[in-house]
Amino acid sequence: MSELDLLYTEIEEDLRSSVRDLLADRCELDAVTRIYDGDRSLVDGLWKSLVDIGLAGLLVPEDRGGQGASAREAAVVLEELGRTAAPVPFLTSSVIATTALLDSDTALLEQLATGERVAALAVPWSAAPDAQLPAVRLEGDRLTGTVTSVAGAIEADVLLVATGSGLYAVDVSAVTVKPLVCLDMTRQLADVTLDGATGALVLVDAEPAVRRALDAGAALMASEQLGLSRWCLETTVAYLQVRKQFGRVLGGFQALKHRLADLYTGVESGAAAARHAAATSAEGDPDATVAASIAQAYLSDLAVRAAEEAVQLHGGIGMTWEHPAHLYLKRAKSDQIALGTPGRHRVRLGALVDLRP
Amino acid sequence: MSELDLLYTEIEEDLRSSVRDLLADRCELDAVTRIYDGDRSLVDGLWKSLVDIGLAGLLVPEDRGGQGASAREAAVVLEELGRTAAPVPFLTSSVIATTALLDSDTALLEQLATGERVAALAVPWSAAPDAQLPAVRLEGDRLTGTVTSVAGAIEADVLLVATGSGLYAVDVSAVTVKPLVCLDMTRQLADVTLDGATGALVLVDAEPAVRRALDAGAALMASEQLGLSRWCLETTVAYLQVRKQFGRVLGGFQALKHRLADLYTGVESGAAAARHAAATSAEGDPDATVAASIAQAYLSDLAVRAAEEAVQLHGGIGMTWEHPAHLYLKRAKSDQIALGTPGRHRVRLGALVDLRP
Amino acid sequence: MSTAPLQRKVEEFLAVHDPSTTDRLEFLRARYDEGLAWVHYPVGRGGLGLAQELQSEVERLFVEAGAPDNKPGHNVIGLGMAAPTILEFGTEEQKNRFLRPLWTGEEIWCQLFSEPGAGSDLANVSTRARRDGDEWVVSGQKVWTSGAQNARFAILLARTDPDEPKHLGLTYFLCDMTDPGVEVRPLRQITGEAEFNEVFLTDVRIPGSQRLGEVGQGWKVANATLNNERISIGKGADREGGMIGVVAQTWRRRPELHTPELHDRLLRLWVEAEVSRLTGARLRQKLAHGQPGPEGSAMKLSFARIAQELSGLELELLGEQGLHYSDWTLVRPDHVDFTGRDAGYRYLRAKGNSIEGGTSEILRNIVAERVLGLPGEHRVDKDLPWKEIAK
Amino acid sequence: MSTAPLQRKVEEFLAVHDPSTTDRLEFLRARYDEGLAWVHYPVGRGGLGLAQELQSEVERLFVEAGAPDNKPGHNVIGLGMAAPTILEFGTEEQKNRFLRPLWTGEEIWCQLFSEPGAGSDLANVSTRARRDGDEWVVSGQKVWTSGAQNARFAILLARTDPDEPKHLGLTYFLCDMTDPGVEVRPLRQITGEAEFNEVFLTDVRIPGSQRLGEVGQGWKVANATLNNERISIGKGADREGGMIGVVAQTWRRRPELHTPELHDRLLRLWVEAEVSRLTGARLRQKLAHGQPGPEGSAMKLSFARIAQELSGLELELLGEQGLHYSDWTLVRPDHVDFTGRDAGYRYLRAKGNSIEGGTSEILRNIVAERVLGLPGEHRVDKDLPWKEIAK
Repeated sequence: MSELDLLYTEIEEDLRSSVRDLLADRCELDAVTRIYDGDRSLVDGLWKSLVDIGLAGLLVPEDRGGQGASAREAAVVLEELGRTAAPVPFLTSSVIATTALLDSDTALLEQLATGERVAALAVPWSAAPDAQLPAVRLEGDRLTGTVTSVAGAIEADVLLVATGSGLYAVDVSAVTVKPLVCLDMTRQLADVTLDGATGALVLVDAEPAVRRALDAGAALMASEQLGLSRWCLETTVAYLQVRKQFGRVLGGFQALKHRLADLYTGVESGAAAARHAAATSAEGDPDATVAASIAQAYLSDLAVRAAEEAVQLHGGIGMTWEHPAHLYLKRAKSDQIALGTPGRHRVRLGALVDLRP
Repeated sequence: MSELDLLYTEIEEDLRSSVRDLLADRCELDAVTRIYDGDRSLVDGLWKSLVDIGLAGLLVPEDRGGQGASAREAAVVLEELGRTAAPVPFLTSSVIATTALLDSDTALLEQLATGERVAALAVPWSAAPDAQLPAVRLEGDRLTGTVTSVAGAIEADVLLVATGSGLYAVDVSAVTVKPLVCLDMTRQLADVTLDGATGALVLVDAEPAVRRALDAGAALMASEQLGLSRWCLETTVAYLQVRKQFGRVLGGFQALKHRLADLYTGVESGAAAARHAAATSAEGDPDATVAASIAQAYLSDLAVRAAEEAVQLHGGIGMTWEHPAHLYLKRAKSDQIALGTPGRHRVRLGALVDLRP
Repeated sequence: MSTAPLQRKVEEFLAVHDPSTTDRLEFLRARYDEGLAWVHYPVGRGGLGLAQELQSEVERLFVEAGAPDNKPGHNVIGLGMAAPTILEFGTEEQKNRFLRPLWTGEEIWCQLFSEPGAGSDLANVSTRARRDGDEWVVSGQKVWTSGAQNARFAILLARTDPDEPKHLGLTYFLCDMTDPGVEVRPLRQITGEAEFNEVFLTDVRIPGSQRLGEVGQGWKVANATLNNERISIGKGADREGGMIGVVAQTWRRRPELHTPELHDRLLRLWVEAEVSRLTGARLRQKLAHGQPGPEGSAMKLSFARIAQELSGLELELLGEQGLHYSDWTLVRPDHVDFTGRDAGYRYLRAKGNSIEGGTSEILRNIVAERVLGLPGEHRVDKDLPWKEIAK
Repeated sequence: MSTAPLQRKVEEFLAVHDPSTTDRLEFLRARYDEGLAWVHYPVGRGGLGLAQELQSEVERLFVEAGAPDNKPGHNVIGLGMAAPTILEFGTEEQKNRFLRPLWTGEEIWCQLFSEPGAGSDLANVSTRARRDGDEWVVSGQKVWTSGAQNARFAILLARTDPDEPKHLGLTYFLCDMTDPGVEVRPLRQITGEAEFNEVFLTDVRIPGSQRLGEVGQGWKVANATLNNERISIGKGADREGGMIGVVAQTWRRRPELHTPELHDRLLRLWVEAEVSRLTGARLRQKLAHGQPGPEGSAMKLSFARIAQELSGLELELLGEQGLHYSDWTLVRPDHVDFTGRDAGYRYLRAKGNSIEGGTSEILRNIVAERVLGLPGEHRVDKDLPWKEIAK
């Protein structure tokens, strides 16, 4: 295999800067925390400002009204969103739902690109790319069934529902969306019930599109996990550089230094795995599926470890509601389960690289 | 369950002292190392001196010529043997083979008790208590088959061979014993080939006796592993208390302090598990099988970790042939595989405590 | 006294004080006065000067008789920390005044030790106590105070002399939580609950009679208190007590969630939990009549790690259900159960196990230095006057 | 110069020096003189002053042409450490004298840095070099010297001034290993092999012309050498290169040994090995034209841990066969292959991966301090005269 660029291009770094600036302005961590108490006032404005700089259509071809960028750029956006545990439907609508529609000629794709509409793929958020898909029945032109724990449904106005006879776009007004109390309220899930809902057929062959979408989600969520891990590492290092106990900064205690060195090693490794997943996804490389599972197997655990270390090394303050570390812990633990646990991805890899049970 | 004594009785501590004194005199680590170059001159004299203080018959009832002691005392002896990686057939003959014969009226048991003879159970050293037993065929009164990697066979003059029709005592002169080059030369294994050998039937029902013997071996090898782990911890702590680099003793560097604290925590936990296994075995407690597998699952990995930490924290000197750390690393890694790997014991535990796959 | 005479004593007490007809508080006060509250305490202080192991037999007999208890779960700090410290360092007057209502639960206690700038480095407390005649005037901010909202009294560590080195300028007080200068604010945790509080002290006036131990002896007294916290090895549980039991039950109830990977991880942790239980039993045997030593720190290290790994595993096992949570509403629980509520709560709450009551990092230092005899950390702050230490 | 003109240059060279008819040494010397030895070296020093990445293309062309190589595996220290240091710090005479025979392999080099008392704390070397006229007289004991028995020269770090602080009293020399004062003894390792040596130096006389760098500048020169060792990120391997490939092949060949537990552990390590490979590729991209930085230390940490875990796993997988070993005979291998020989050897040899070339503990310090900017360790020995430091 020829070597893919695992760094960031200048364009990607520029994109990162604009997203980071925007989030610094628009996504204060205190406001993110308030979502846990039901105050979601942050969400709409933040999403609108992301739409305004064209992020909703990043993966949509230019001739369909999007930016025609690749998974590499989407990954950079996700790194930044991961750094702030941002409560926006970028991953669910602009990556997963969008990828599911790339082979469809539906006008919905254009609407997603412009941010006019927001979509969510109706699968449980825990579903791995090779998981069994939820059973929604098509009777005549009516869809019936329940899909539990759907991510992005709350923010969506249209849901993509897979059936044996095709992928349907269903307006949320035609279904029941029941928000759930979730471990990670910054990506709140909902149960979706279809009780004879009508929808528009957008693709005849649903399953390959859904699997491709979930694989893209798995490949790119790794970058969200990378951004999250980096925030945890950097914030913890910065805190230990100033926090004093016993008249010394804590960062001078060798046991903590070594743990942070190990965490840094993990984060740098995670960066390579996440960039590799993004680059293979962008290239349509035959290794993309393997790369996505490697990235999930590695970064899901890394992000949890980074967040757990952040909480622990902040000491008591890290256990408080006031300090933002908990936002990252909840997001990391939730991401670990999302789109397949690391164990699930390892089993899949075993089959893909001929290391069978 | 009523609480078992997990400490050492005064009698046990006295026994420990005599064994420790004897080993300090008779089992120099340099001489142990020379076994790797084929110089086994240490072995016979050392074993004789253990026999002289009655250790060979520790588990044999007094009315059969032994000490009538229990698994608790045998465990203390094994702790001390583990501390010196002692190359003697105590575990193989005085624990495993002896346990196999406890229900037999053979005079061989008396001979093992007095040290007049030494026996070994003919199973691969890697066999877990619930493993499939090797197939030795009985044709008429002749035994035929090969048992590979038998521990204690080199030191033995009689082998206990299980067949479908009973357990046989076979004189080593009737078989071929081919010594193997082993990772742990302080318990060198051998392939045993029976080519129409005759033997004496010592028990009609071989399998339960063999399984009980292997379970006793597993329960008590944990104490050998405990002794080994303690040696590694203590030797490393002592070294780091004097070895200076950067003008400071290495033991003052916090990262090393924390690793040693974690190792100490492991060793203390291992002590509880090993004592529990010995105590349940001594009492014939219904929990003995579970306790043996817990002890193996825990102490096999602990001993490897302790030996690996000893090598690493000694730095370069720990990698040399001259320093004894390697004796413990090889013994620990070999013990990990012996009598079933930790993974194998965990699977067995899962069935025993109703945590099924 | 062995079990039999003690048993007779309890029976005689119960014959006189019928639990079914005696007022609860009256019953408890009488039990204290009879020396059957904590039998290892001295005569006249609710005890009989017996071995501590005998207490569990006494408790068993009272439970069997259907007697009311003193709700020990509601006064953990009082019973576990304040009482033994008052017993050791208190004046006769202090013991007379505080021990009985503490044991009966009439007066709940809390602890005012930690501060935002004094966590692991507890000797760094900056809450100031200034002498004013026969009183002390105390101002500062305390944190991680559980039960402060229900407490009548607090054990308090404050700085009485900033010119002394940090460990020498501290004094220990018994603080009345109803003083108008005491303000209690709930401190919300990552679980959503406010199990702890921040306590702001503004010119709180403490009478000289409520100083515990000598002026400047606060660090020594506080360490006696903390040893009782850190080294508490618990009563010993049966196999599968605590977090492992919860997760093992989830495993047994939900075979459809099993994977080979999770099976091996669960069994590893099952073994570790069981070994940890045996280690606790062994340590209790070792300490049967002796003082708890730093070995207890090793137990707490294992406890925290195993609880955290198990609760993390449970969420992965639950998969989709692991993404859910029960309730984020801010509540102030009276009583904390690490394994109570849902799996998400267990996961988040367990993170505190390696922080509260001595972080795992501090405990490793203790084991390395006090058990293994390795050198202490380089200290720049030991002999400097406290006010000159870089904060 | 891009690839095409360089390719032409190699072709022209090969046209003049037919590998099938030219004497091996003559061929290699000519290749050096033509600047095709190491193209990133300067013109006149075996190179063309080009980018280092172009070297692999040159090597490929020579291999394709069936040309003899300089057996780089036999002169690892010479090529990887001595040469770049001589290039950076050597006089013109030194470069003239040493670089060509080093590159051609006519002269093998070894390294005399570590001592029994100077391992991680390399600046603590006590081997003494005293000036005697135009010469230096060197005595002391060195250790961990690979290839000393075959080496013609050594790079040597010795103390020239014990009155200076430890880092300032060192000087760097090029030592002739054929000097009668040099005694080489094999140092046996836990594998049974003697891959390294101890080297005893007794009044070895080194001409002043073989001092590299200034007197007292030895620490700086040695660090240049060590950076070349520690930060060597390797050439980049294909997927399943190294230890993972060996163990994965064992897994594929031996399905009867599989267990669910080992399957998950293998896949975890497969993922880690692959991620580590990608991390190396990423780091090489980062450093394409820059200097290797301390980030390479993180790579080495991962490499050692993964190799150790994999080789440990392999023995458990092999079970009964994992109890065996190939051969304990003391041999002195010319060439070390971590994954060569049997699984037992791999397990034992991998233990050295976290010690040699900087222990994992030292590497973690480097990452923490130089990458993350955390404070250095408390040092009592930095400014004291070396002779006054507690040893």
